[in-house]
This record gives sequence, structure tokens and C-alpha cells, in this order.
Amino acid sequence: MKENDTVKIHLPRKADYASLIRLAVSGIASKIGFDIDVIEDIKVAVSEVCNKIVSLSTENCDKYYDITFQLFSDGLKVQFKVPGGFAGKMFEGESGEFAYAIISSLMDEFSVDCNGDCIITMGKNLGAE
Amino acid sequence: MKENDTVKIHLPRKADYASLIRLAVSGIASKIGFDIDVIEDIKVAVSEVCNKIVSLSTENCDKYYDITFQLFSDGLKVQFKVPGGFAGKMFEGESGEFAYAIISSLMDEFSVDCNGDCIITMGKNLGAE
Amino acid sequence: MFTLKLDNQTGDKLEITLSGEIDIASAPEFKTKLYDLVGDGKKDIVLFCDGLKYIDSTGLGILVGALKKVKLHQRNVYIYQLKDNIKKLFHITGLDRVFVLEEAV
Amino acid sequence: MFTLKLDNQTGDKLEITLSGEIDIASAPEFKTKLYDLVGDGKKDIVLFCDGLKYIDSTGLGILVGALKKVKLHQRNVYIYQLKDNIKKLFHITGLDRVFVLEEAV
Ligand SMILES: Nc1ncnc2c1ncn2[C@@H]1O[C@H](COP(=O)(O)OP(=O)(O)O)[C@@H](O)[C@H]1O
Ligand SMILES: Nc1ncnc2c1ncn2[C@@H]1O[C@H](COP(=O)(O)OP(=O)(O)O)[C@@H](O)[C@H]1O
Repeated sequence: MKENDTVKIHLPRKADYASLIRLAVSGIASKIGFDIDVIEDIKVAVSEVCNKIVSLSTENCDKYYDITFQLFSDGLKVQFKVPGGFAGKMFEGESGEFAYAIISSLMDEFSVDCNGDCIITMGKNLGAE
Repeated sequence: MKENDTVKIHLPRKADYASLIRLAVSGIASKIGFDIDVIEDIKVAVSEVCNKIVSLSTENCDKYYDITFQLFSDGLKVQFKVPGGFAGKMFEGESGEFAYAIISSLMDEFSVDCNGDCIITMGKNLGAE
Repeated sequence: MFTLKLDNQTGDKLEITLSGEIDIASAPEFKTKLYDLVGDGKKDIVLFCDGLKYIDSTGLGILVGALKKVKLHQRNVYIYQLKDNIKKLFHITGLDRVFVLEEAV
Repeated sequence: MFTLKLDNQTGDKLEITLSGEIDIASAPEFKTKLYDLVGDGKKDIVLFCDGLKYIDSTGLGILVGALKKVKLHQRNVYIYQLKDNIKKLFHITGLDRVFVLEEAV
């Protein structure tokens, strides 16, 4: 991991920004050198988390959220910080289980670490498949 | 101006992020409903400022900078915050003058407001041309 | 943006073409349109998906909801011509064994 | 990404095709390649730009630098077939009156 650049996007918790996220993920993932199928997988996985953040209501209902991308020479890490109670609900229910299965399968790393707030991390390595 | 969403992008001061900026600007401007030629103009104008931020060295040389997009139902505002001494140099010299002329001409609003740090603002209205 | 088009409707079968992107922005409209057509669930549902470019977990959940309705009447949901990237999502979620997936018509 | 291709070189003329995107990332390479070809500036420069999709103020500055070199020897820079979005930048900056812009060859 020679390089370590961060790109952070701060955006409204609104469904209409889904297409902007897919566009930004494409731009970032293609900079690392992933091929087109893997870029598609990363778009799907990132979008799943964004969708849950947008669609679930939270106690302290922030109007905005951040996506943090860490670019390495050999991979990409994507992080989201979400309130604790919220993270518990994200992967519940039918479509929550689908989301969890999809992200786990498409990404090389996927974790939800809670300590008060939760950090959702997903990673994809270059040349892992 | 019914809606007022903000998208903020925090990114490295590196030349290789130029294409990501153009992609993000396309995604944001197309959400507002600008036509393809106007989107092209906005990409060019935003990129001019990003280029100067990337290529000039500053005293307190931050490795990152922020671009703030405000989306209205009838237009787009883009803001950059840059150190004061830096803003003075951005539009100097031949290519600096070209940049200033290009941004002034392509955008409906363009201002550099300094009070210690400088806020560079550019705006484009929907349906103004 | 997605489109849902009713191609054909017989006594026991609804043929529907899905295309475009079913994401969080378009999911509510997709749910309303699909469930309106499915009604009580007394007909088989056939979905032609060769123009479907993107569907997320919310969209998959909506399809499962439709399946549940028709299963109550011993009917089924047939999904034709999924693109590879979307078929992958059906495999991952096990939904390839829940719906009837077919390559060609 | 851009490409700079030397098409033809005679005693008093260099013909070059530019294509792609000349942005802040590619400008240093563009400057080196162009100035290497221009040398002392004793030849006219002809640039074919129908494949040039993007150029920014830094790129324009580099073109002006080349122009200055050849003007020292009463030579000129001819720019052919600019796309409309780029021709607009030449008008805005007044460079349409500094270079010789031509529609077709
Ligand atoms: N991988 C999976 N993860 C979570 N749920 C699944 C998965 N695969 C299938 N399901 C479940 O399958 C169910 C399909 O509906 P159901 O009426 O039970 O069909 P069947 O009776 O044919 O199994 C859905 O409710 C869904 O929760
Ligand atoms: N709109 C403009 N803004 C700033 N500089 C310009 C503009 N138009 C032309 N120039 C200047 O024109 C110069 C062109 O070079 P020059 O050798 O002076 O050509 P000429 O002698 O034909 O005018 C450049 O140095 C550039 O600074």
C-alpha cells in the first residue's frame, strides 16, 4: 500500500443522490485500476449501505452523511459512520439480509464495528479475484 | 430556490483527481437539469479553480481541499475556501488570466471574497442562457 | 429511472418487461406499479429483464413480496433473461432457488 | 490522457495531431513533448485538433508559449478543426485572434 489518499463525500440523506454515488464510486474505483466488473460490484456494495442510510429513519435524524474512501495502490476501503442503534437495524428484515449477503459476497472485507457509534467498513483488493 | 442541498467533496490536492472532479460535477449538474453544453461549461469552470489549487504551492501547504456544491431548484453554486495569499496568485500570469476570463465568461456569477482566507464562489442559473 | 411495461395479460398469466435501474429512488414507484398489477396474486408473473441494468436489495425485497402473494395461490414468478451482474445478486441471496430463473423464453 | 502525434515534418513546417484531454494531470507531459518538437521555433506549427476533447488554461498557456517561440522567427501556429466547446475557450481568452484558427485543412 504505497499511496494513501482519502476522498470524502458529504451528501444529503436523500434517495435522489443514488446515481451521483454510483458515478463517484466509478470514478474513484477506476483510478485504482479495478476492471469494469469489479467496479460494478463496488458500486452495488456501496449503494446498498447508502440506501439503508437513506431509507431508515434515525433517532437523531441527520440530514447529511459522509462516505470516506481510502485509495491505496492495491485496493480501496470505504467507510461510513452511523449511529449505534441505527446500525443494528440496517441489516434486519428481508431486504436487510439481502444487503448483508450482497456486500459480504461482493467485497473482500466487510465489518460493522460498534463502540457507541458504528463504523461500517468495506474493502476490495486489486487483483484478488 | 425551493431546494437547498449541499454536497461537499474533500479530496487530495493532486492532479490525478481532475477526472474525478469532472465526473462529480457532471453528476451534480445533471441532477439540477442543466443541458449537456452547460454541464460542459460548469466542468471547465470548476476544473480551472481546482487546477490552480493543485498546481500552486501554498505557505501552509494543506494536502487536501474541499469543494462545496449548493444545489438549488434553479441553479448551482460552487465554493472553494483558499488561503488569502494564495487567492491573490491564482489568477496572475498568463494562464491565470486565461482561467479568470474562462470562469467569468462561462458562469453567471464569479467572485473572490477575501477576509483573511478567501472564498471563491461561482454560480450558474438554470435557464439563464 | 426504470420502466415497467405490461406486455400481455391472460386469465392466468401476467407478462411484464422491466428495464432501467431499480434503485432506492425508483423503488417506491416500482413497488406500487408491480403490486397493482399483481393484485391478489391469482396469476403467474413473468418478468422479462434483459433491459434491467441495476436492482438493489430493496428491489429484490419487492420481488419477494410479489412472490409471496402469488405463492398463496400456488402461482409462481418466472424471471427471464437476467443480465449476468444481476443474476449474480440472485445467486448471492439464494433467490435463484426461490424464483424460477430462465435464460430464454 | 492525451496523445500528441507528429504527422509530418518538412523544412519549414511541423504537422502535429492532438487528441484526448489536456488537463492539469497531462499538461507537464504535453509541454515537454510539444516544446521538444518546436525546438528553437524556426518552423511553422500546424495542430490538427479534431480529436481534442478538453484543454484548460494551463494547456492554453503552453500553446501560447510555443507561439512565442515561433514568432521570434516570424513563424506562426495554425490550429485546425477545433471542436466548438474548445473554440469557445479561444474566443473567451482572445486567443482566436492570436493564433490562426482554421475550420478545415
Ligand atoms: N439468502 C437469503 N437470505 C434471506 N432470505 C432468503 C434468502 N433466500 C431466500 N430467502 C427467503 O425466501 C423467502 C421466499 O419466500 P417463500 O414464500 O418462503 O418461498 P419458498 O416457500 O419457495 O421458499 C423470502 O421470504 C426470503 O426471506
Ligand atoms: N484574452 C487574453 N488575456 C490575456 N492575455 C492574452 C489574451 N489574448 C492574448 N493574450 C496574450 O497574447 C500573447 C500572444 O503572444 P504575442 O507574442 O504577444 O502575440 P502577438 O504579437 O501576435 O500579439 C500572449 O502572451 C498572451 O498573454
